[in-house]
Parts: sequence; C-alpha cells; structure tokens
Amino acid sequence: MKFDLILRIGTKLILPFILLFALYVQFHGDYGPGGGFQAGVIAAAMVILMSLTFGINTAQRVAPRAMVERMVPLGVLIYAGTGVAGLLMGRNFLDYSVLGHGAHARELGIFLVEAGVLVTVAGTMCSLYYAFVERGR
Amino acid sequence: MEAVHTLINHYNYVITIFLMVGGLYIVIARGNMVKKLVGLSIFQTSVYLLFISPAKILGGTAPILDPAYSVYSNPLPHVLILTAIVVGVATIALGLALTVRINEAYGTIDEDEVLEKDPEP
Amino acid sequence: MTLLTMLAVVVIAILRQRSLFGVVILSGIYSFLIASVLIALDAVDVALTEASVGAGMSLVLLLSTLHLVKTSEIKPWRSNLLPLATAFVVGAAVVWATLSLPPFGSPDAPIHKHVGPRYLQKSIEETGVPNVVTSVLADYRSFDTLGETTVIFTAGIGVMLLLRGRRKRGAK
Amino acid sequence: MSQLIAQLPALQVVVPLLGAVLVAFCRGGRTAYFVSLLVSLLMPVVSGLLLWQAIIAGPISYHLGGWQPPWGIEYHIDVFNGLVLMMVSAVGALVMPFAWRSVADEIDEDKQAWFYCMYLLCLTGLLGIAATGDAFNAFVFLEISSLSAYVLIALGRDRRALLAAFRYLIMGTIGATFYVIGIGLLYVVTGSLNIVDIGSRIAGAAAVYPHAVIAALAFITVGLGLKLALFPLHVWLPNAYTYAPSVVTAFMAATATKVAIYLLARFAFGVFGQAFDFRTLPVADIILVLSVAAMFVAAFVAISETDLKRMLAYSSVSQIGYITLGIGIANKPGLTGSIVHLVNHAMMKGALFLALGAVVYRIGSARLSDLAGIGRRMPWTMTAFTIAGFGLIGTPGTVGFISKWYLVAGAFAAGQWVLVFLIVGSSLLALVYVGRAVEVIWFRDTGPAAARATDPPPSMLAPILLLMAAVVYFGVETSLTAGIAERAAALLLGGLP
Repeated sequence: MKFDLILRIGTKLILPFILLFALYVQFHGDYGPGGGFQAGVIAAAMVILMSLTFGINTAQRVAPRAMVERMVPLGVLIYAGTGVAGLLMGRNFLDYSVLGHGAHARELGIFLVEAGVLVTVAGTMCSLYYAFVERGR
Repeated sequence: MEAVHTLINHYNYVITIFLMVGGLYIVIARGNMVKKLVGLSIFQTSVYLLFISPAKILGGTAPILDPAYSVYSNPLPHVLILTAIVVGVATIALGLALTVRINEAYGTIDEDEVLEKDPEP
Repeated sequence: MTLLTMLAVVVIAILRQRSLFGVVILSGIYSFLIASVLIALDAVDVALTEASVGAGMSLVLLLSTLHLVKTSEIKPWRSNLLPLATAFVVGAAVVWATLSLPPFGSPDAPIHKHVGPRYLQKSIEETGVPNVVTSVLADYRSFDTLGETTVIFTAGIGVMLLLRGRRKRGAK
Repeated sequence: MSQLIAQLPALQVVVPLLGAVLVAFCRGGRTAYFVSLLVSLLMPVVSGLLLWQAIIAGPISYHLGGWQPPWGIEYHIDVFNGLVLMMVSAVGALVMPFAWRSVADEIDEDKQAWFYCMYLLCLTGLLGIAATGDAFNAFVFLEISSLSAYVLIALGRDRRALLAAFRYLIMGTIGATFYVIGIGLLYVVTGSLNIVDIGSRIAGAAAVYPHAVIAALAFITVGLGLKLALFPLHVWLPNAYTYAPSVVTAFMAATATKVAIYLLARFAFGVFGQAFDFRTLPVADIILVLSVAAMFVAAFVAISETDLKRMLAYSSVSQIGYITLGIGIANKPGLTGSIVHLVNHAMMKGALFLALGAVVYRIGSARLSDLAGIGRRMPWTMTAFTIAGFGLIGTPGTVGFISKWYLVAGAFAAGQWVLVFLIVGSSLLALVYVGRAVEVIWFRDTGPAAARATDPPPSMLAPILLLMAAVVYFGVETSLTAGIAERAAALLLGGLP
C-alpha cells in the first residue's frame, strides 16, 4: 500500500479539507449542526487516515503521542477552568455571565467549553487509536 | 383497523423495540466478546430512538432557530442522546481494550472458552 | 419507514452473521442508517454525532481490535432459551409502556409543554446562539457536557492504562 | 467565607475532578499520590460542612451555571444524600493512606500515576451521583464512576481480573441503559429531568399514562439493581471484588453499590412515592423477596468459600440484601435501618477489606488455608478484622447491631413477623462464616505462609484501626448515624407513617 500513488496523492489532497471541515463543524456549531465532539472526531479521523496511508510514524510526526496524550486532560482542564472562572468571580460553577456582558458572555463561555471538548475528544481518539495500533507491534 | 392504526402511529416504537430485543439478545446469548459489544451498542442505539422519537413534532423542523420557521422539535432529548452516544462509544472502547487484553492472556475471545481455561471455583 | 425497516433487517443480519468481520461492517451500516433516521427525526446534531462518533470512531476501534485478536469465526450459539426470554420480557415491558404514550409527532405531548419550550424561546436572547442544541448542551446543561467530556477522558486514560506498557502473560 | 460555603456543593465534585486532571498530567507515581491524598483528605471536610448545613438549615439547592431548575442542572443536598456524601468521601479519605504501600506493591510502577487518576475519577463519579438532583446528570456520573471502576478492577494481578472487569462492563452498561430507558419514559410523560420536579408532576402523569410510569419504575429498579448487585443480578460482583487490587476492593465494596442504592431509594420514594404508596406496588414485594433470597443464598455461598476475599464479596451481596430489605419494608424504622446500614456496612466492609489488603501485602494471599494462626502474627490487623466481622453478625456493641435493631423494628411495625425470624436466621449464617474465619485466624497453629507476617506499617494500620474504632463507637453512640438516618427516612417517606 505504501507505493500506491493514487492513494497517497488522493490522501494528501483530501487531508486539508478534512481539517477544514473539522474547523467548520467546530466554529459553525452555533449556527448549524456540530460542535466540539463531532469536530474532535473528524480531526482525529484526519490523523487516522494519515496513519493508514503513510504509516503510523508519519502520523505521529504530525501528532506526537506525547502531545495527544496531554490533550486528553488538557481539554477537561479548559472546560472545568471556564467553570471555575465563574466560581472565582463569586458566581456559581459554570456561570459564564462573569466573562462579559449579556448574551456575549454566554457566547464566549460556549466557545471556550466547546474548545475544551474539541481538545479532549481529538486527543482521546488519537490516543485510543495509537494505543490499539502500538499494541499490535 | 384499530390495531393497524395503532401500529402505524407507533411504528417508530415497534422498530425501536425490535432493535432493543435484538441487541439485548446478542449481548446475552453470544459468547464472542466483540459480538457482544456490537450487540451492546445496538441495544444502546435503540434507546436513542426511544428518546428522539417523542421529540419530533410533525411539521416541525430541526431546532436551529430561524425566522422562516416557527415549529421546532424539542431540543432537550437531542442533547441527552448526544451525551449518551459519546458515553456509549467510551464504553465500547474500554470493552474492546479489555477484549484485547483477554485475548493476550487467554488466546481466545470467546467467553465460554475463557471459562474453560479458568474454571470458576 | 423504509429506513426503519432496513434497520431491522441489518440487525437480523448481524444476528445471523458468523464472520466477525461481517458483523463489524454491518454494525457500521447500522450506525449510518441510524444517523439517517435521526435526520428524518430533525435531530441533525445527533445524526452528525452518530455518523462521526458512532459509525466512524467505533468502527475504527472495532477493526483495530479485530486486527489484534486475529479471530474471524464465531462459534455457534449457546443455549438460547434464557437470553431469548429475557430479551422478550424487556421488549414486552417497553411495548406495554409505550402503547399508552402520546402518538408520534403530536405537539400536545407533555415534553413539548414543559422545560423544552423555554430553550426554544429564550436561546437567542439569553445565549446568543441560534442552534438550540448547542446552547442547551454547552450552557443550560453544560455540567452534563463536562461530565461527558470527563467520560471521554476516563475512557482515554483507561484504555491507555490497559494497553500501554509491556505485556505480561497472565500473572498467575 | 459565606461565599465559599455557598459554593461547597460544586467544590465537592469539581475538586476531585480537577485533581484527576492534574494527576493525569503527572508522570511519576509520587506526585500523583500526593495530589490524590490532598484531594481525598479535603473531601470529608467539604461533605461534613454540607451535611451540617443540611441538618441545621434544610436542603441546599445549588444551580450549576446559574440556571434555575428544571432548565438547568441542580445539586440538591438534603440530609439523606449529605449522609451518603459524607460516607463516600470519608471512605475515600481513609483508603488513601493505605493505598501508598499497597498500590506500590500491586500495581506496576509506570501505571501508578494513572491508577490514582482513575481512583479520583471514580470518587468524582460517586460523589456526583450522590450530589445531583438531576436524573440524567446522575447517569453521566454513574458512567464516570463505572468506567473508572472497570479499569481499576482490570488492574488486578490475576488474569481473571480481566474477565471479571469485562463481565462487569457488560452488565453495568446494560444496567445503566435500563436506567436511561426509565428516565426516558419519565421524561416523556412528565417533560422534566429534575428529580424534585418529576416528583411533583408524576401524580398527574400517572393518571394519564399509568403504564409508562409503572414501566419506568421497573426499568429504573432493574437497572439500578444491576449496579447495586441486587440478587440475582449480583453475578458480576464476587469475581470483580475478588480479583481487583486490594485498595479498589475496599473502596468499591464500601461505596459503589451504596451510591446505587441511594439512587434507587431516591427514586422509589422521592419520585414514585409521590404518585403511589410504594408499599402497595408489587415492586416492593419483589424487592422484599429478593432481599431475603440475597440474605440467605449469598450467605450460604460465603460459608463454603475458601478465599476470604471471595467470602467477603458474597457477604457483601448478603448485606446488600439487608439494605434493600429496609427499602422493601418502606416504613420509618425499616428505612432508617436501611440507611444506617448503608453507612455501617461501609465501615465494616472497609475495615474488613483493608485488613485483608494488609494480609495480602504481607503474605500475598487471602486463602483461608494460608491464614492459619495469622492472628498471633498480625494481632492489630486481625483484631480489627474480628471486630468488624462481629459487626457483620450484628453483635451488640457494634454498628451491625444498630442496623438490625431498626430493621427488626421495621418488620414488627409492618406486621411482618416472618421477616423478624429471617433477619435473625441470616445473622446466624453470618456467625458461621465469620466464625469459621475467626477460628482459623486465631485458634489454629501458625502455618508456613503466615509465619513471617507482621502487622503492616502504621500508614496502613491506622485506617484499619480507625474504621474499627468507628465500628465500635457508632455501635454505642448512635445519635450521629442513626439520628441522621432517621431524619433522612422521615424526609423520604414524607407523609407516610
């Protein structure tokens, strides 16, 4: 499979679009279907596809294992941190209204927690994939 | 006629229940662990339909607000099921990891064969 | 309706399928069918999730597992009576419960009268987000979503804990 | 200060969660351990304050995200779940000092950091279930605690731990899914997910959709029954407890099933009790019968076990029977007995499993034949074991007696004379299995396996002795445990006598 030209070029062509689609799903989640979970999986799908065509070493150069493993707790930290901001400002946990004025504060809060979700989901999905693949070696 | 009417009105539920029974049966009856997990995910998926079906309003549209529409389906079940799907996949992933480890320790992924190798006291 | 019937057919196929690879592929088909049904039911966000997370991710994991365990055949069934009876009792319970429920798609059902409508009316005003599923998910019930992210986190660390490191043959 | 007090309900769950996140970043087991220790020791303080507040000022309602329930998620803490929170966090704190050496002994070094991460997540999940007032939120936290529990069990040294974890995963997930079906049905007929709100709307819903409400009750009971190991849905429990690492067994046996029982009681009385008199439903009778079956069948199996860990696991199934018995009796003394046994059993099983953990730490086995005469070698540990064992029987002067006292009183009040005899009869069975272990431990000649054993280091011995002290102290001074349990029972039963 390593020498299949069509597959390799086809994958190279499609990879940026997968990433673009992931970002679209992430940032357009307020207006259309989508959000951190879906975007996270799509981003991870990009890495998995890369590993399928170019081998896991290439994939791990783009998304090193140490990095994706750190992303797993990092996302939860971003999410919970957004919540703790509410606590520190004297409001309830996850009360986004402290982040700004009116509905904008809420929008900002939603943006932050969706980012947290994206990080954790993408990190976890890649880590899971790596864990399974490396077990087979 | 009455019965047919009821059936059509509840067709979603009928299929949901069929999926539920089928999935549960695969989980309980199968010795193969991967197939068990597939059955488990079918069983869980049937629950998604159980939640989502009542959320639908005939003539309504997806709950993305737009001045052009006025009737929307209920968004809350969608949120719950989104959560449930993610939880389901997490469970399946963990189950598969355990299956891999069991295969390494026993050389099989059939529950009966594992039990033969390590009889219950 | 066609989709729903197809779902039933796929489940029967999974039941009867003896090749593990076949089961896995059919489960992928099943997930995508569910996603289509969900779109028909207006649950676009859920459909996207099912297609990416349910169909995509679990398929990848199932196939990786098959690759690792190197088993493709399933042994014939075990004793059938007890599981079948259990499954049917559960099914019967749900039938019994749902027969009295409000008919499909009726706007007068209790869930359209309580809690739900407020999200639809106030989402833009209170959160500035027109996709109500997103605003409920990430704001009104965002603690659930924190829990959900934690579930993913748990599964991630858990799987790595189980699969990383040197393998030891059964310690005993 | 009052600001901080107001935020306690969130801190109760968020602090262990953040702790788990921090631990996940750690590489070394040492840092991970100290973070976990700190968090675990902090939790009883938080839950103690919460319980105290709930006692003097009534139920606390905390709106997560600042949204009013039923639109947002609410933490609703009254005397009942305040007590459960207190119990979970106290056990969580007590096993941590013990964990340091025991985990170092049983878990590979490179896995220790993440082991503590899983442990904190399990704690987070259990506290989350107990604290929440939202039915679906409880499911999410149920899954956090379960997923981490599967991993923790699978880390046992024996390869059978893997199969035990897998089976627990299958049954646990079916249970959780049943629970979700029940919640779904309730949601469809009431339109709400907040437990208090469902309770206030269910009478109206039951009039229109009686079938759905009854089926919801059945699904929630069976689903949680799987989680709490209600006989005959307990089959996952003995193997899981036997092959899990010692610390995990002690922690889970004391807390995990209890939290599921809490949730069941909350639904039975807080929700369905608002629509029906729980006692008139067949569910109550079924629970009664199954509880009695658990008390006897599991105790018989426990008698014939040769592995002490396994014996105690079956004893757990039997003791869970006592707790659900009180729910089935459903009057004030009966329910009080149930709630107080929830807490008392946690103390006893915590002490027993930790003492066994110490034995495993010293001699690497918990088989009865290897323990001959070990009492003279590990006198403190085995004294604690014996006293907690007497608690299981229900000897006066221990907490077990208090629980049984209330249960018997409940059976009297309900006019169920047979139950009185059954409770006493099952205690006799406990006498047999505990007595057998005690005989081997103290009165046999010291065997080769036990000869080199000594009491464990103070960090492991202290938690065991503390739990032993609690078993005796709360067996005499009951105002704290039984007093609160009585108030909780009154709260659950509402208008019922």
